[in-house]
Amino acid sequence: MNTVASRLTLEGMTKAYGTMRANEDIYLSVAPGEIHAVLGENGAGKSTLMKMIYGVVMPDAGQVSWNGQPVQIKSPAAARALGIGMVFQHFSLFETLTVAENIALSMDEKCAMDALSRRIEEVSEHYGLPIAPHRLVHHLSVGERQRVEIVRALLQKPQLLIMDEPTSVLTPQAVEKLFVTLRQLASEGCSILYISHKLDEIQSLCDGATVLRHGKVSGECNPREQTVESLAQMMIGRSLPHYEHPDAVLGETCLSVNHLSLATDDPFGVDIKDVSLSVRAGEILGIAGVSGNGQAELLAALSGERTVQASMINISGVQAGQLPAAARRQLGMGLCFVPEERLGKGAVPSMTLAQNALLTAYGSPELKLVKNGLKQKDAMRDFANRCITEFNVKCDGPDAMASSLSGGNLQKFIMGREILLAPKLMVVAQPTWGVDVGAAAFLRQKLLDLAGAGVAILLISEELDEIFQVADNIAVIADGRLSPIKSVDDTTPEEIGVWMSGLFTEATV
Amino acid sequence: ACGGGAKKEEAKPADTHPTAATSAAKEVKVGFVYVGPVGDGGWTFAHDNGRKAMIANLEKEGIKVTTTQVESVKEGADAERVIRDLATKGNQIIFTTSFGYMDPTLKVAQSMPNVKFYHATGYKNAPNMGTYEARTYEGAYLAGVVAGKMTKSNTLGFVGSIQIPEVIRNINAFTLGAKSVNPAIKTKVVFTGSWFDMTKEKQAAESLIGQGADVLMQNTDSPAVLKTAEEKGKFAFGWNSDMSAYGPKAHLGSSIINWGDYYTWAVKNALSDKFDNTNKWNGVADKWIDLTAIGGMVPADVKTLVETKKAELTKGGKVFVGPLKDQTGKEIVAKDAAMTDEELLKMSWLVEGVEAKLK
Amino acid sequence: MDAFLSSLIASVILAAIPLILAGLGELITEKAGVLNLGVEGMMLLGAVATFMVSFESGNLWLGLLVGVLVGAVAASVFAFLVVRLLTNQVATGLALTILGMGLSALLGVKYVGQPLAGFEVVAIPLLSDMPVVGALFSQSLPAYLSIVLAVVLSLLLYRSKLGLVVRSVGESPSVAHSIGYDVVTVRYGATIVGGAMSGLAGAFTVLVQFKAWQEGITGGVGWIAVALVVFATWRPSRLFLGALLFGLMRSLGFAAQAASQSIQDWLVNQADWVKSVVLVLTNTQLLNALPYIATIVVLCWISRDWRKIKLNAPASLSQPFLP
Amino acid sequence: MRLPFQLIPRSEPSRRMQLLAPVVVTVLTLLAGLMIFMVLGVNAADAFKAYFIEPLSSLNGISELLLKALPLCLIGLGLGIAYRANVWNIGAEGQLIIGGIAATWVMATYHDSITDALVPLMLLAGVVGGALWASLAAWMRTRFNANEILTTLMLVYIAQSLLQYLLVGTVNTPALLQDPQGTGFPQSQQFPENALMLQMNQFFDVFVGTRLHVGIFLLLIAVPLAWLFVSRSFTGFQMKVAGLAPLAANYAGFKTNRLIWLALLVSGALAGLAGALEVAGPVGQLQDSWRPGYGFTAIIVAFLGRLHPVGILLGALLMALLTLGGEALQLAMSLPQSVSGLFQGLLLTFLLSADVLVNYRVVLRK
Ligand SMILES: Nc1ncnc2c1ncn2[C@@H]1O[C@H](COP(=O)(O)OP(=O)(O)OP(=O)(O)O)[C@@H](O)[C@H]1O
Ligand SMILES: Nc1ncnc2c1ncn2[C@@H]1O[C@H](COP(=O)(O)OP(=O)(O)OP(=O)(O)O)[C@@H](O)[C@H]1O
Ligand SMILES: [Mg+2]
Ligand SMILES: [Mg+2]
Repeated sequence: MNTVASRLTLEGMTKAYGTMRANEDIYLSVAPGEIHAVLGENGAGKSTLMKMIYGVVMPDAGQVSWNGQPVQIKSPAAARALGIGMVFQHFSLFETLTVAENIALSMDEKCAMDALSRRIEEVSEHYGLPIAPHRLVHHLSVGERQRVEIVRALLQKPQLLIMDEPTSVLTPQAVEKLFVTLRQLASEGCSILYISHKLDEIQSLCDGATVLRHGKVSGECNPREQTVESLAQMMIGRSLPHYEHPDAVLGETCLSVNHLSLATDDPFGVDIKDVSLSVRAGEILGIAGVSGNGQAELLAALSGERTVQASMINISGVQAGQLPAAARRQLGMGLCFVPEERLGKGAVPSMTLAQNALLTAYGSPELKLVKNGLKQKDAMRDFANRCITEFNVKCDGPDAMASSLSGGNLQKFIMGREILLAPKLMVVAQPTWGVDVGAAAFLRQKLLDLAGAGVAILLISEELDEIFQVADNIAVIADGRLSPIKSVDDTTPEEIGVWMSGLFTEATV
Repeated sequence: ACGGGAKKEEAKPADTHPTAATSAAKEVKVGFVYVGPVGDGGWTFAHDNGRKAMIANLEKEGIKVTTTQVESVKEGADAERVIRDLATKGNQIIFTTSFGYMDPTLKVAQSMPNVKFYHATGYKNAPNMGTYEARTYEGAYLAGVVAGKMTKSNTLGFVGSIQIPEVIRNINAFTLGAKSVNPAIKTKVVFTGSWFDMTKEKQAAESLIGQGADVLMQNTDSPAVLKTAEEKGKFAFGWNSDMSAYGPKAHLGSSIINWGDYYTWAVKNALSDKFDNTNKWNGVADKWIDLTAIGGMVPADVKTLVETKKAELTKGGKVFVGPLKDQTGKEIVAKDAAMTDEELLKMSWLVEGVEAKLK
Repeated sequence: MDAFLSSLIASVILAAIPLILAGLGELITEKAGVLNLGVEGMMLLGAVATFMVSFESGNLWLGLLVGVLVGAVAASVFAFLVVRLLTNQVATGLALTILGMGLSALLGVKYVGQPLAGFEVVAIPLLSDMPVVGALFSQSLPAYLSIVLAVVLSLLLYRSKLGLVVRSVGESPSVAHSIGYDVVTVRYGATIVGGAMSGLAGAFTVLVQFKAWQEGITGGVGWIAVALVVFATWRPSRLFLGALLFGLMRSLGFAAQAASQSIQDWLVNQADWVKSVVLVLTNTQLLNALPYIATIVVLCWISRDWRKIKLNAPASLSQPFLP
Repeated sequence: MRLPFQLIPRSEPSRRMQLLAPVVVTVLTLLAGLMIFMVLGVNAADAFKAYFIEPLSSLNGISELLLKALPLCLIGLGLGIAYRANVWNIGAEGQLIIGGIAATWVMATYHDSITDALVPLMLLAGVVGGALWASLAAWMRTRFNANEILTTLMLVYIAQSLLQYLLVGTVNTPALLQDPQGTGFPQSQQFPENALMLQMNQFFDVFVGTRLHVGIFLLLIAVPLAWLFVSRSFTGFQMKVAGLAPLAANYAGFKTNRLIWLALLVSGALAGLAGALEVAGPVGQLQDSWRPGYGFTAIIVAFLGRLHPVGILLGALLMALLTLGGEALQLAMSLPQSVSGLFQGLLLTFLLSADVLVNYRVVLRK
């Protein structure tokens, strides 16, 4: 059995969601002051395991030991009382409340607002994470929000800090700063459970690692002694795929954006300021940047969900700024668009795949899904079937509800739908967000093939790796401004990282 | 959903052959259609009292009456169905007690010649359909007399429902009554737009009091105006029924309608061989209208004055006798000329002293 | 003029209090993310229960208490449906209103038009003797209590940890859940408080405003209260203001009628266009529709700034949450 | 507050439960009815008979039922379409009133000059009037974001005032629609023969003595059309998407504002049509006290029918039965009319609760 030296030991942790076994008989042990990584592909069960430790999710079976004592953690308050803090994968902050109010909500002891504000300032200074307690969260940048989450956890003086993918939204520089803080914490004796998909980070930060696959432990190791290849092997059971870049001849300009400015209509959004870019047939232009920096507004302007001055957007030689979304899809412009949110935007959750196929394909003159104003059920099913077979969508057929598909499969369906509409210009946002490594590779290859076939592609992604893997040219969007566009060969992730924090001067066109 | 309910007195085996045969006249079934709940304390309450009095009166004469009454019947498509239902369920005589039932009653009357119908406040008759209305303005006039004597601010308030001749008549009569004893008074009027809405009636009364009125009258169906006056320490009257219970301190008197005598006559008329379908429009002279339950705060000389006026009306005196001027001071009725019933039924102008705007 | 003003003030306050109570209750409910369109129904149930108990027992306070409880019970049924069974909030709210109208009419049949003493005015010495504003200080005890209660609840909502929790649940139930709050319980609680406030508003209507029972006695106040919450962009202080404004609109229509002579006297020397405008504006039917027209106009005015609504509205309003 | 059961969302609504739910609802409503009748102290068997059987026991009863179901169904169809698009028009009553006014206006203006086409023209006017009234709400929603639940409701009150304004009139300026012979009473003239719906009894002898008019045939057109629109047409699909996932509708390039307009116009038009049918049918006259309440009852009808046209037809028949039954209860058992309001509310509540079974699996906790 484990020694008293262990801070946290998990044995036989099991959790099922319906028939889905998210965690099965998981063993894990963390020593005081250890930074321990939990690895695994999407859906491997990492977050579920962490939520059980933090008392958000109740295990079906298994034993948790805390500092050698068996415990039952029934609620987050109980976890906090033991000394467990957690920074969630998806921010758990309330946008319309202040920093101090957000933090007060997870303080279990009574504490006057003023005193709390002072403590927040103290702690944030001590760890080099400056935040102002009275600010409203929706005014904060993503990095600052993360700081709030960390400070909130630190205020509890935790003995164990759980961090679920904390760096997926940070610039490389911010990641460095975070690591300094984490190392300082560890040196003070705090254990850290650290989840990330970024294997190089794990190698530089972590002392130990547990790898999960399909809800089970598939291996334990010291990541410093492993290569990226071997870690990936443990995670997905095979080595990472390589991408084929078909040779493409760049054609004429399919999309040009000229001095686009657009005020946001979202109270938490960002205004677009004087953005110019162009994409040629066969080119993939990647736009990097931390989300919430104007991507949503840029996408809305490109897709036609919001209209702008006619001259600001030019698609295949037509001034399209004033055209609504439907018109941009038709009119021979062939704009296809994959939005960031799959459920609720890219697809209607409570409709079948056949109906979701109609969602954007209604205007296609070849498919003829609508005749005389009536839906053509058979044609809709046929088209949905094509998307399913050509893009390996795992589902119960065209009559399955969109909501019954897993995220990756739904994403494949949506990408398939848009690609099969034979676009000339494709705008893709976060195509592999939350998609497992295998599926992500498949989708990225599809994009490369599409560019090879002469389609102009604008790729907006938070994942720098992804952009460097597939894009020809890269630019960064920060606070609604666009950086100069560079060829991926002429730049480095470090330079892009600097740009992501807004440190660039705009190109003059 | 609409409230109210039907009450049936002493259920009797259904008579499936509705006839007005006098031979079987010892037992008769009568239907009533009410526009509001019996408990409105006003219009419908007065009809229901009349119904009860009629049953008692006829009992004494050896005629057994069974009544079915349906409350809160909407004026519209539902009314005709309810009236027809009552007729087919064996009621030989049917009283419909709101103006809006006029045409539905007529339609059913035309298709069921064996049943006798009486419609209140309307103007359409048929061989088997008579009409009746009370000269409520005479009650308003008597109340005006009291009001003219009791007001200190010389400002009276009147809460009207809608601007139809009947209501205008009552406003004018109330004002004329007051002016007959106190030429300096004026009457302010607020229309609520409905017959029964306590919220609006209360707020209307508050507005009138706020503008100096210290004696209120209303031509709406609820006691809300009286209650408001009670709260604010002002005076007011009951309308249609005795409302003294709703505001003992404020209640100067109630202008009531006694339908009982009429209903008694009407049932007997229907049972007789010669059906009299002419309009019955009676007032103080026939004791259909009275100002009763005059409050203790009203001085004896005023009470005497009221009795004198009543006696005048009983002797054939008229309320609307010239000279009458309208709001602008233009003479409408010449000196000593009395308005005819026809003119009264179409009255659409306000007498001098009324401060109100029509439309 | 003084008498006119102070009577106007008194009548505005009286009309505003039920709006404030029901509106604040709805505001609290909505702040927790629950849209309860059953306010009118809950008010009617509270009103009829209050009247029945007060009338039968002769104890007004007992009636008031029962009215509050009945409102709370009706709301807890609603909460069970929408929070537990996750039914459509709009439809369920409508159902609650229909149910409340039917049930209250049925229960109240016997009591229509029955006289009830109701609460007496308790004038605060000195303060109530002031000219014009004195009317503010000659109210019934429940009126004073309602105002105190409304202020306390507003402060609780915005100044206490409990209020913070309620607001956070309405903002993002999933986040509140993940940091350990029981969203279901909080939503239950806020909905029940809202129902109790509606019940109290109903009780106030029958015990203080009308001292009588009549079918549908609340006359749409519940709906206006729902509108007021939007009008107030979910802030208590603006809700108070809105309720007073609406009460003024109601009283103003009648006041204008009662003052028609003075208005006409004044009009004599005015330009023709002024005359025609005023003639249209003081049309009786139009004056009757005034409060509703005003509500619509104000609603449009407030809502036209989409971002402001979005910033203030509870983000999860009317969205079901399954823990 | 733990319950002995737990809800797990289904990946798709259960067909079996969709069929089972109405049965559950009926049983629950009957049980509740039993309790109500017991509390009211009447013989439950007699009450049920009066309530549910009596209205259907004669041809006249059935024709009255159809006559009442007609406006309920028409309005319900429109509301069903709007609610699918998440457009909450709850002011159909106001649109109905305006429809009645418009029809009456056409009657008053043209009854001397037009003979044959007068009724169709009146119905058309009703459609236009209802749609116009609803378009106010559409305009306020699309232009100012004003919540249509509240605007449509306020517009009901305003429509009622307008009705009064048009009928009461005054001395100086006679009201627009007032009966010239009506001596100032707040009502229009009786509709002349050429302005009334043709009666069924003019064609079929069995209907002699009943009030059913040929307007009932409109349902034969309206229900299939509504079904076609809702489940086959692309526009119906767009509306459904806009209702289920507004972001997806934007993304797909559907003009959501246009869909909101359409939803309100269609529901307003149908309510206006119902109003015109009512004044040209059983009422035959416009009165200031005309408050049929169909616009509100139709909300329940729409939900009862699960927003599906065929369901709405059945729901309208059921609600008509409940109302007529309430009247029969009044006549036969002296029970107040509000009993039927209570029944309607209970029915809707049970129905909504039963939807849980359709959308979730209910699992007992161990
Ligand atoms: N509340 C839930 N209900 C049903 N299934 C769930 C729920 N939460 C997670 N799952 C499923 O459990 C599995 C494990 O999910 P989990 O979030 O733990 O994965 P993960 O390893 O954190 O993945 P990722 O890298 O995407 O964060 C997934 O298949 C997921 O779909
Ligand atoms: N009548 C009141 N009495 C006491 N405190 C109140 C009252 N109304 C509101 N408050 C409190 O005062 C604070 C401010 O109220 P609120 O947010 O409604 O207004 P605001 O933010 O000042 O609005 P604005 O900026 O538009 O003036 C809140 O904390 C609220 O709880
Ligand atoms: Mg995870
Ligand atoms: Mg992830």
